[in-house]
Amino acid sequence: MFLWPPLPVVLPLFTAAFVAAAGPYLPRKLVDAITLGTAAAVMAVCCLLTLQSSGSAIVYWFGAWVPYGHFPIGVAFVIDPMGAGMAAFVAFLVMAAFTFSWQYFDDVRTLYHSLMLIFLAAMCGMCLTGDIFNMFVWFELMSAAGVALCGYHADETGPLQGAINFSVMNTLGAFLSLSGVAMLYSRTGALNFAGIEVALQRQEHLGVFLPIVFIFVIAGFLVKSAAFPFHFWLDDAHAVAPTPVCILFSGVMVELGLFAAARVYYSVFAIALLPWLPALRTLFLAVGATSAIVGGLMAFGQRHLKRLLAFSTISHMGVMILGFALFTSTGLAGTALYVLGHGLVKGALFVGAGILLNRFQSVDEFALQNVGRQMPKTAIIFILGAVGLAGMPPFATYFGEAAIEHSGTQAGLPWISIVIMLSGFLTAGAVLRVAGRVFFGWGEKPTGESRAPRIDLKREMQGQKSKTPPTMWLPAAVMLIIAIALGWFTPLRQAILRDATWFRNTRGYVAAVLHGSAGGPGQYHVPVPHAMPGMHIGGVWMPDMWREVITLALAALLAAIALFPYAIGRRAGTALRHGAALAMRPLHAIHSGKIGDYVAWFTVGIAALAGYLALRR
Amino acid sequence: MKLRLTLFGLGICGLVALYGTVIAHMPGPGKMHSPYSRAINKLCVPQRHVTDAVTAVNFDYRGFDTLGEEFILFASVMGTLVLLREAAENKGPLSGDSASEPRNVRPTEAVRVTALALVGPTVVFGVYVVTHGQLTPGGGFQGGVVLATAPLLVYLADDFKTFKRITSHALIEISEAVGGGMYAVIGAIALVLSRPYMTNVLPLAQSGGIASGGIIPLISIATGLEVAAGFVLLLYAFLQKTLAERESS
Amino acid sequence: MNPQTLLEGLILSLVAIAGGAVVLTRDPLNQALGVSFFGLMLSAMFYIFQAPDVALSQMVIGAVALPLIILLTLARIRRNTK
Amino acid sequence: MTTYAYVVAAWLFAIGLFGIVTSKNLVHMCLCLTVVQASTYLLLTGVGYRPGGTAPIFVNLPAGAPIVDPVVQALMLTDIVVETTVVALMLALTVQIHKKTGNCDPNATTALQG
Repeated sequence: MFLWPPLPVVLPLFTAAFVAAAGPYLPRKLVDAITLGTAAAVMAVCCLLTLQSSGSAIVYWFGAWVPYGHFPIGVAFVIDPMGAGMAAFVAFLVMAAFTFSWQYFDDVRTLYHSLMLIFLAAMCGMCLTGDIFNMFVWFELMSAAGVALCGYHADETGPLQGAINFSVMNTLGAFLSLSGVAMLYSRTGALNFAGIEVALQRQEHLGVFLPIVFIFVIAGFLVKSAAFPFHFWLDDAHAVAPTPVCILFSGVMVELGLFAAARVYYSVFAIALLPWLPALRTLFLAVGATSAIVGGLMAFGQRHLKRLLAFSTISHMGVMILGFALFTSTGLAGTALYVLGHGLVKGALFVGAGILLNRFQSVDEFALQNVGRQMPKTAIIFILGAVGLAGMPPFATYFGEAAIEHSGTQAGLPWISIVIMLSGFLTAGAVLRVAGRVFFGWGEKPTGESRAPRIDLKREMQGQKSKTPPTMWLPAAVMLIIAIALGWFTPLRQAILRDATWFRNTRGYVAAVLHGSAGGPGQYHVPVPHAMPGMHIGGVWMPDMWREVITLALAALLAAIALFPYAIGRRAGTALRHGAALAMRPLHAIHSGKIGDYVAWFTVGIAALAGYLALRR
Repeated sequence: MKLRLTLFGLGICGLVALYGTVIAHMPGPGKMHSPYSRAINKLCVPQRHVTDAVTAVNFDYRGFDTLGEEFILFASVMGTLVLLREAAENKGPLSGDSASEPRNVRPTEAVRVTALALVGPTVVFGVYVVTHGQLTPGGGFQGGVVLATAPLLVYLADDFKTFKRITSHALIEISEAVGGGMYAVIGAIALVLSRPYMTNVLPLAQSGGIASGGIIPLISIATGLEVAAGFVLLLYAFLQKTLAERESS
Repeated sequence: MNPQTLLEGLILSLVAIAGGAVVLTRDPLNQALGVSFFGLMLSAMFYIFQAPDVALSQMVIGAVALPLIILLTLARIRRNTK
Repeated sequence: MTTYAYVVAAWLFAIGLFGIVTSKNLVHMCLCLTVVQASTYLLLTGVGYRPGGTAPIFVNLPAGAPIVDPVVQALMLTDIVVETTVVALMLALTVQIHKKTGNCDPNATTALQG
């Protein structure tokens, strides 16, 4: 009990320091093995913690600083199954990235391994912490390691502007978050989530202080979660970051932003902000829907493969934000399932892009036309990935979507289903279009009018390979298989629903933290969960499947039209292309790649969110 | 650009208004209500035999935060090394453009002597600050940065051979990692005794003495090592090319 | 008004002015000097507001290490330009 | 004076953001970021300050004297480390960008457009 909780953070940090010191004197194979082993150990510990904490949260006071008269004076990890499960997922994706990079990087020194391990530790810390300043520390550590990894043997020799944009946006967000923490502290004098919650209950005359401070506190997390209009840095960072790092960026780092916002909301603000709940719902629904649609449209408008996938992440983040914005257990459980499914599918797709990059030194859709005829495995990765993004039933994404849609319909918001369909339609269409062009050689050659981003790639990888080594495609295969298996595993879905219910239980959380014993389990009561709606498919019954089938069919149609615009007639095709280009122009214009614009958007976005809450009650 | 400024103008007006609203709701002077600070001020001398409460919070009560902070420094230093090393490798350390560089002005004898004379006191002061954090203002972090300026003084004194020798890259890198790793290990001592991580299990000694505070001075030293090495590496990374050129001239 | 309050007001004003100057100085070299001054003011501010630990940190960082790193950066950039 | 400290914090935040938005040089931009960061110092200082209080060093303190908050000071120490390292990392990126593109203008047309 005293051993396990700190390990997911401390073990990778220690190994990172060890590898940094001893790495240059050890054979590369050994370093690979040590780091992979560490990630595996972290995953094992997190799985153990998930099991141990289901039923009663583990409250772990570092330095044995148990609350002093029910007031927390130390730093605590408050481990619930949702957080520990997320940490286990993080560790799994890190393992996948390590396996992939085994033969992806060659001459690299061991600093890469150290940075990845630090990144892992920071993400685990975010998942497990129960202290707002501690969360800020892990957030900053995650950003520092992320930026360093982003600029590490950058995939493009072009500007590293993406890494700067990443760094500036995240740092600004973090500063606003820290300001928010200071403001909260002035009223409550506490830093522990539960401590703040209790102190807020005692405060009077808070007025509009609380909703504004809430937005300030989560500003950093909103930036991290790439919610519109704070998402601009994400696609820039993905365009330059090395592929194994992209797996983590898209697969978990962005999702952790939303996780942190949800954690802060449910363990600190939920009860105090109750009068603002309708306004909050409207706000986050708007943000989620906009992200989903803008991300989808931009994804379809890309020819740079990694940026395409990055925009698709923004779109799917929109879906996850919708799930959170419902403020229901079912919606949150759907989001959690969707995080798992999306992370795995997106990770597999990035592996696919990495394989293409490794073999052909390019991620430009047109440059890659028809090169993939002899690559059936990679083709399967892409096509299955598109199916997963569209949310088709075998994949865990389907079950996440189904829960979110169900909860939305119950809340009288049926349009959520349409937004989710649109997101799947656009992103799956984009991936299918790429697959058609690269692996089947379909589609007309580009004409001069099309946007042509400068793409020149450095040879960071082990020269040109005539054959893709299994360590590269195997992670993708495993991720896709797990993405399918997770969906079918009914106990997991039930467990996630139960965990989401507890995650939202503010009073239970506070009681567990402040009245539990040192390191011992805090008792709380979990309301008996209802079965996850639309999801018990012990037989073959799948209620809402038609939506996903239609989405996928439309996506295929969209890809076909994009590949063969003139099939519907020369003039109609030309008109369509020009029309689409014209409609997309403003969207392309705002994604300018210039940090000044992004900061202006950040300012307006925060002012709009907090201002709306301040004016509404 | 015009659109950007319009957007920003709108946003910043809103943001400042909101910020102002929050300030108006923050408690005024003397009305601050912080049970946290009251508890720490009351507890830190009796519980930890430490006279500097900030150090007690930093390295004990909230020592886990500081572990994360150490690694923020660690990660940033490594990131900087990666970025700048590559820039140096691309051209090779001694590429032709160094010849066209104007020769750096040699420091006068007075500067050299002063700089060298300051090295000793700087090291002493740095070590003092690192080891007395639990008693007086200072600690591993502040002292570490002071220590990091010692090699810089050697550099200013134009003594490159010594500078290169004392800043042997591998050695410094190892010290940095050892500093970071040591912090993690000191925290883990408690795990062996089946107490929670970072528990201060060492004897606390008399308040006001240098050994007071149990693991606090140890952590402070680990931090000092890491910070000093980290900052030397940072400076080294930025100086790298200049160094190579100076050496060749 | 007692002298402590006066001192506090004065140093806060100086911090505000120095911060503005850092932003409005567009030449990076001058700006490095500005940052050094700004760091010094912040350090003094911490000292006056009874935070000697933070003041010491800010002194070694803001007034020494940071300007040094900036100057070295500028030197490297200038070298590359040639 | 705490309220004045908050006002200065708001000013630094706003002027720092303004500097970043209008910046024409990445080095300048990094330094504006430090100004934004300084606003968090002021906020924390103000929050932790007690009028007439003394520093939390318990040597020869008169009993019952008001003592400023040591917790926020510890937070500020962390904050300062974060600032320096992040700025160093960004300056390293700037050097690299300059090396590859020949300028440090954040408004230069980049491959990241669209």
